[in-house]
Amino acid sequence: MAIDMRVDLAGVSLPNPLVLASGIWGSVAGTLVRAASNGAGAVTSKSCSLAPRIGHPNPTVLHWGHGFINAVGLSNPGAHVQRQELARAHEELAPTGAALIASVFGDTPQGFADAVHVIAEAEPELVELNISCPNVESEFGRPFALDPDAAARATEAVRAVYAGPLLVKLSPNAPELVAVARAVVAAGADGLTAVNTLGPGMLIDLEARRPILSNRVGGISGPALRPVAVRCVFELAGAVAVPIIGTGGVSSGHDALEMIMAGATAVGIGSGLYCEGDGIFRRVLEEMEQWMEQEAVDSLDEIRGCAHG
Amino acid sequence: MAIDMRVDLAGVSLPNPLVLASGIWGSVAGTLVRAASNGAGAVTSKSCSLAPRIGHPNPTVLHWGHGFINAVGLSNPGAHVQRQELARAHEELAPTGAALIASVFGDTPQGFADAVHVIAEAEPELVELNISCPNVESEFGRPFALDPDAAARATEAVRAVYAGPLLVKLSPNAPELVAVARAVVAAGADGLTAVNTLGPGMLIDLEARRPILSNRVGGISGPALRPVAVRCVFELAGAVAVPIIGTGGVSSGHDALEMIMAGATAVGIGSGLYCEGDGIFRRVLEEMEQWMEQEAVDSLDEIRGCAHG
Amino acid sequence: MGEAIYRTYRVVARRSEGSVGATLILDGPLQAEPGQFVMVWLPGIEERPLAVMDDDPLALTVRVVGPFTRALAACAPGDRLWVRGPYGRGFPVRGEQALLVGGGSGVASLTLLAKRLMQENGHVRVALGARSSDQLMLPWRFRELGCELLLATDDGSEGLRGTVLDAAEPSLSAGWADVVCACGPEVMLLALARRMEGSDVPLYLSLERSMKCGLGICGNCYCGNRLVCLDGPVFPVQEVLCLLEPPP
Amino acid sequence: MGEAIYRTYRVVARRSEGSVGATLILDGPLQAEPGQFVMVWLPGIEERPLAVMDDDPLALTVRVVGPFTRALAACAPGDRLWVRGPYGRGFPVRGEQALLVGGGSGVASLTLLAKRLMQENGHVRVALGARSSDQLMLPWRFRELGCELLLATDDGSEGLRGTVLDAAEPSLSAGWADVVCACGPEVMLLALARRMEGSDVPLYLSLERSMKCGLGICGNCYCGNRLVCLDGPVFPVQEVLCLLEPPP
Ligand SMILES: Cc1cc2nc3c(=O)[nH]c(=O)nc-3n(C[C@H](O)[C@H](O)[C@H](O)COP(=O)(O)OP(=O)(O)OC[C@H]3O[C@@H](n4cnc5c(N)ncnc54)[C@H](O)[C@@H]3O)c2cc1C
Ligand SMILES: Cc1cc2nc3c(=O)[nH]c(=O)nc-3n(C[C@H](O)[C@H](O)[C@H](O)COP(=O)(O)OP(=O)(O)OC[C@H]3O[C@@H](n4cnc5c(N)ncnc54)[C@H](O)[C@@H]3O)c2cc1C
Ligand SMILES: Cc1cc2nc3c(=O)[nH]c(=O)nc-3n(C[C@H](O)[C@H](O)[C@H](O)COP(=O)(O)O)c2cc1C
Ligand SMILES: Cc1cc2nc3c(=O)[nH]c(=O)nc-3n(C[C@H](O)[C@H](O)[C@H](O)COP(=O)(O)O)c2cc1C
Ligand code: FES
Ligand code: FES
Repeated sequence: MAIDMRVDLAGVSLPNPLVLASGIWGSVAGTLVRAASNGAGAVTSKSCSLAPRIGHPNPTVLHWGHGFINAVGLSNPGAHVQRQELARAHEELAPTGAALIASVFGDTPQGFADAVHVIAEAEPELVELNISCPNVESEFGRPFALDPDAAARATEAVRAVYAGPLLVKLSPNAPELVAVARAVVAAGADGLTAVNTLGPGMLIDLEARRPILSNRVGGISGPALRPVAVRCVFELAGAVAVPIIGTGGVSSGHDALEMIMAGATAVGIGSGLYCEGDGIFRRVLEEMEQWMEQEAVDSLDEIRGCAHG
Repeated sequence: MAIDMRVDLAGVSLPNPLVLASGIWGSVAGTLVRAASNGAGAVTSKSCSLAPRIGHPNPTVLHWGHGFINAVGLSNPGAHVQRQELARAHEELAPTGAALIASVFGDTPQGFADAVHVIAEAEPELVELNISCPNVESEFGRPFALDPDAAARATEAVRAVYAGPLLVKLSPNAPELVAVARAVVAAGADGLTAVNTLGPGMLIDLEARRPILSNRVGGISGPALRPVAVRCVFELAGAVAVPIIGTGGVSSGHDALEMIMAGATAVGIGSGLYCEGDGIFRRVLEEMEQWMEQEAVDSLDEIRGCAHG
Repeated sequence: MGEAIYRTYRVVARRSEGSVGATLILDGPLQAEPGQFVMVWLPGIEERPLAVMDDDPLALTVRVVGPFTRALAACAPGDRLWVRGPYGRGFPVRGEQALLVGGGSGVASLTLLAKRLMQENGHVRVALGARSSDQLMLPWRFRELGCELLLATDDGSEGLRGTVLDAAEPSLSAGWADVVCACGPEVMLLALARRMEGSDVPLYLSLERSMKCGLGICGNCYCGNRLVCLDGPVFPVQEVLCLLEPPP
Repeated sequence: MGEAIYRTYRVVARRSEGSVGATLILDGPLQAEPGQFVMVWLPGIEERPLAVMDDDPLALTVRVVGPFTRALAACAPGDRLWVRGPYGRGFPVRGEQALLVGGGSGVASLTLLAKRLMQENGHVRVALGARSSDQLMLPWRFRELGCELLLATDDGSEGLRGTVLDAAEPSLSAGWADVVCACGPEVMLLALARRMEGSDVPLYLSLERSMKCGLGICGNCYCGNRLVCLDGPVFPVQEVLCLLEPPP
């Protein structure tokens, strides 16, 4: 029997559970559609704000052996330009069956709402609120995702202007992660993405005798993040009833299934595109299917959240 | 000119900056003295409480490819037994010149004080308060290290019964790390150890369909932790004037020097003993000296904290 | 998929070892040196070290002493085991006339060594001891391999009446062996070491200690200044003689 | 010590490239394919992609266009550079008669290719263009390698008056080349691609895009559905023809 990999993510049907994570491969139609053509069940655009942002100077993204560290600084062309690109992406994605998730951020709850208002015109299947970027802290203060109230306010503000499927992206650095999740769900989130980058961390160059990233600190992603991301998804799935995109360090079928067993509905992949590019989507899907066949598991529903015992 | 690697750690002179981290190689005189004979400038015993603790059942310690995850559960024979072993260790360490750091924890401020009171009789050169173990949360509630007030209370309680050099070990998971550090320094800490394990994280076994650790979650150490640990040390060194043992993912001279440049006085090594055993101490020292020669750096003082610019 | 910590095996066959335990033959190989051990996890129960009794297919022999070993010995064909390893330093495969001395579950540490030695055309004598005949472990395996068996039981129900040392004694005093390898209760190892003091025949001892990581990190398996999982479990006698626990 | 992100080099020699830039010869090698690039970091300033002009020792050629390239071109012997890479897919080293076409700083992408082709006993013609004689980059290097040079300047101050395409034209129309490789401003690449439309001589173009990671992650270097750092910077013309930016 063929294995059915389709999943329902907050009312949106995805051909498979793999999601290109936000900030990976940017926000242009070309690369988003390419990832979908090569197997992603959904693609997330890079987070965009109402006004354009240049981001931090280089170095901004480094591979340090166990994953990436990045402080891109949320560079983006602004919601008005992004809307056009995403509208094109939306159109070109249709034949692939993959959903478009538009990631948005703001510096205030109203900022979130304003950006979503513009981006929504591109008709993405879902909107994701990035309340958890750790790389602009000096500019904006602590991320919303560390505080249940702040997180809820951003979610509410968006809910007031946008009726479609809404995800909120959480931080692995939140000491009260479950409280934040409950707050955003109460405020109207239809699902969660867990997680954004960890830390932040820092790398120092010995010869330069200074931090390498121009922002000095940056968020950790990739393999180093995986066990923490799995724990976050496990905690969240045990606490809230909405679907979760489990993201963080996934680079194999094993890792994706681990996220599903922790309770994720879909699985985000970002740093995993390193070296392999978007070929990772098909490989991970094949590895998942192979394991499911071996273990006589017919559908992901059968194992979703099973690690909760 | 020979490079002088000696460092002063809260008034205690160490032959070199490398410190065996707590919980690695246990707490018996045999292994502690062995690590010192093979190059450690100081050795930290496994955290001990007043009453003995069995800890969690296995699996408790796993290597997952980018470091360790552990939830040993603070197993220890209790302060009275530990005191005897540490007294022996103290005596046998004398010829090596290495300092003994006795790690202690408690479930209440008074618990810390009671355990230190007993352990101090073994005359360790320093006492380290482990207020940051993430693996007993379900038992004790949130670690003291996440809250400046709680951290200060534990420190104060110990300060009242112990006059010697006192380190407090902080958590990379504290959202207000600097506030915690300021609080414990104000409460009498002579130095900081940064950091304990990260997360916690979780690994799930696909075939077992459950978390692997019997405690389900455990703290992350080793390479995956390094950038976060460096950032913590950097932040702390910029905020408080006491010496810091920079611990987390160090496995090479490069990593040790990175900690020193971030502002560490000494450098802890734990997971780095994987594969290589205590041979790591000499290798790291040699790599440090080699770099210092190449760059014409005569002493660690010359580069300590230099990444602050 | 390279991310799994454990390799899972299924039990293909179970053979009981006298009245004290069982041998489990698993459904795949594991490359290991003789004397190395694996960590075996039974989800929901415990994880414990066990010697690699055979490598292809992997086989384990368990002696029931507590909850974990009870659960493991109760496994039936089709059941799953979770295995990581192999870990540790094993026995050197050397000697033309090797004497192996085993007691209790320690016998399982010696079978793979016997196999390798026989493959290299060595002569292998195996001294096994137990309280009584029905507690002898793995004699069938050494017979299968073509080793010479020297048995001893406390009650004389099989082999000579006495200890495993009594069984080994004739070979020792005749100077038959050019290497001696042993695993078993520490009192037995200590007695053997004392018996061989002054001899220039190399003696290797495999030790057992309770373990958490098996990886040389946690320190749980210390024996003096050694870590059994990292430096052992097999040690040349000189390294550990003064560390062995004397009989209580 | 394997943990450093960057390899540091010191400048051993600096040679100015006409009036527009400089070549820096560094103090060690870097194994690279022709056409690959490195990310060069000047602490406190910026990090930018640069072609590997030569591999042993590593050499870079920089054309001043902004703050980073200004700082880099100002480096003197003894100064340090931080380098990571090489990254990307380079030019195939093939063809017995290769025509290389370069403009601006793109010329630096072609020198290592010329070296490899000459090592394989190929014939290499290099067409270089610039506004005027003192802006021509790296002609000395191609001469050193023994390539045949075809120069063109807008003002006729060296070589023929015209564009680099005019310089290449006789070789193109004579069907001399069995492979053509080019790097330079996109309008130049587009014009070359159009000129060669219908020809069955393979044409490889090396593109430049602003980069952040250089590692195929951030998406900054997109060109249509391609990422220049991951899929390029060298592409067969078919892959990118429709993606090239038309002249403004
Ligand atoms: C390197 C190594 C290889 C081993 N190989 C094997 C093997 O091949 N087959 C096998 O059956 N066992 C082997 N063991 C021993 C095995 O790991 C223990 O018997 C097991 O941990 C006991 O677990 P349990 O839960 O059944 O008993 P527990 O409840 O842990 O212990 C029950 C009782 O037995 C005692 N005990 C526990 N472990 C030992 C021990 N190692 N020696 C003596 N007394 C002990 C305890 O103190 C307690 O009194 C090995 C141990 C090591 C370190
Ligand atoms: C794969 C690759 C290889 C490269 N190899 C070399 C090389 O070997 N030597 C070299 O000198 N340069 C090379 N470049 C270009 C070089 O990276 C840029 O010139 C540099 O980033 C400019 O930095 P800056 O701070 O000096 O100028 P900026 O301030 O970044 O830019 C100054 C002006 O130049 C324009 N500009 C920036 N980059 C380019 C570009 N690539 N093409 C056209 N205009 C541009 C900007 O839009 C701006 O108007 C390469 C680029 C890539 C992608
Ligand atoms: C270079 C880079 C840029 C990123 N940009 C964004 C972003 O704009 N918005 C966002 O929500 N997450 C961003 N992320 C976080 C990822 O979406 C993802 O949550 C994180 O990297 C963990 O997943 P991974 O380990 O699979 O990469 C970025 C990550 C990287 C590596
Ligand atoms: C198996 C294990 C046990 C540990 N036990 C303790 C402990 O008892 N007390 C403590 O303060 N830290 C303990 N730690 C944390 C280490 O001391 C250290 O802070 C952490 O592992 C980070 O350093 P590393 O990356 O070099 O291992 C333990 C770590 C490991 C891996
Ligand atoms: S079992 Fe952990 S060090 Fe040996
Ligand atoms: S520069 Fe980041 S993807 Fe190319």
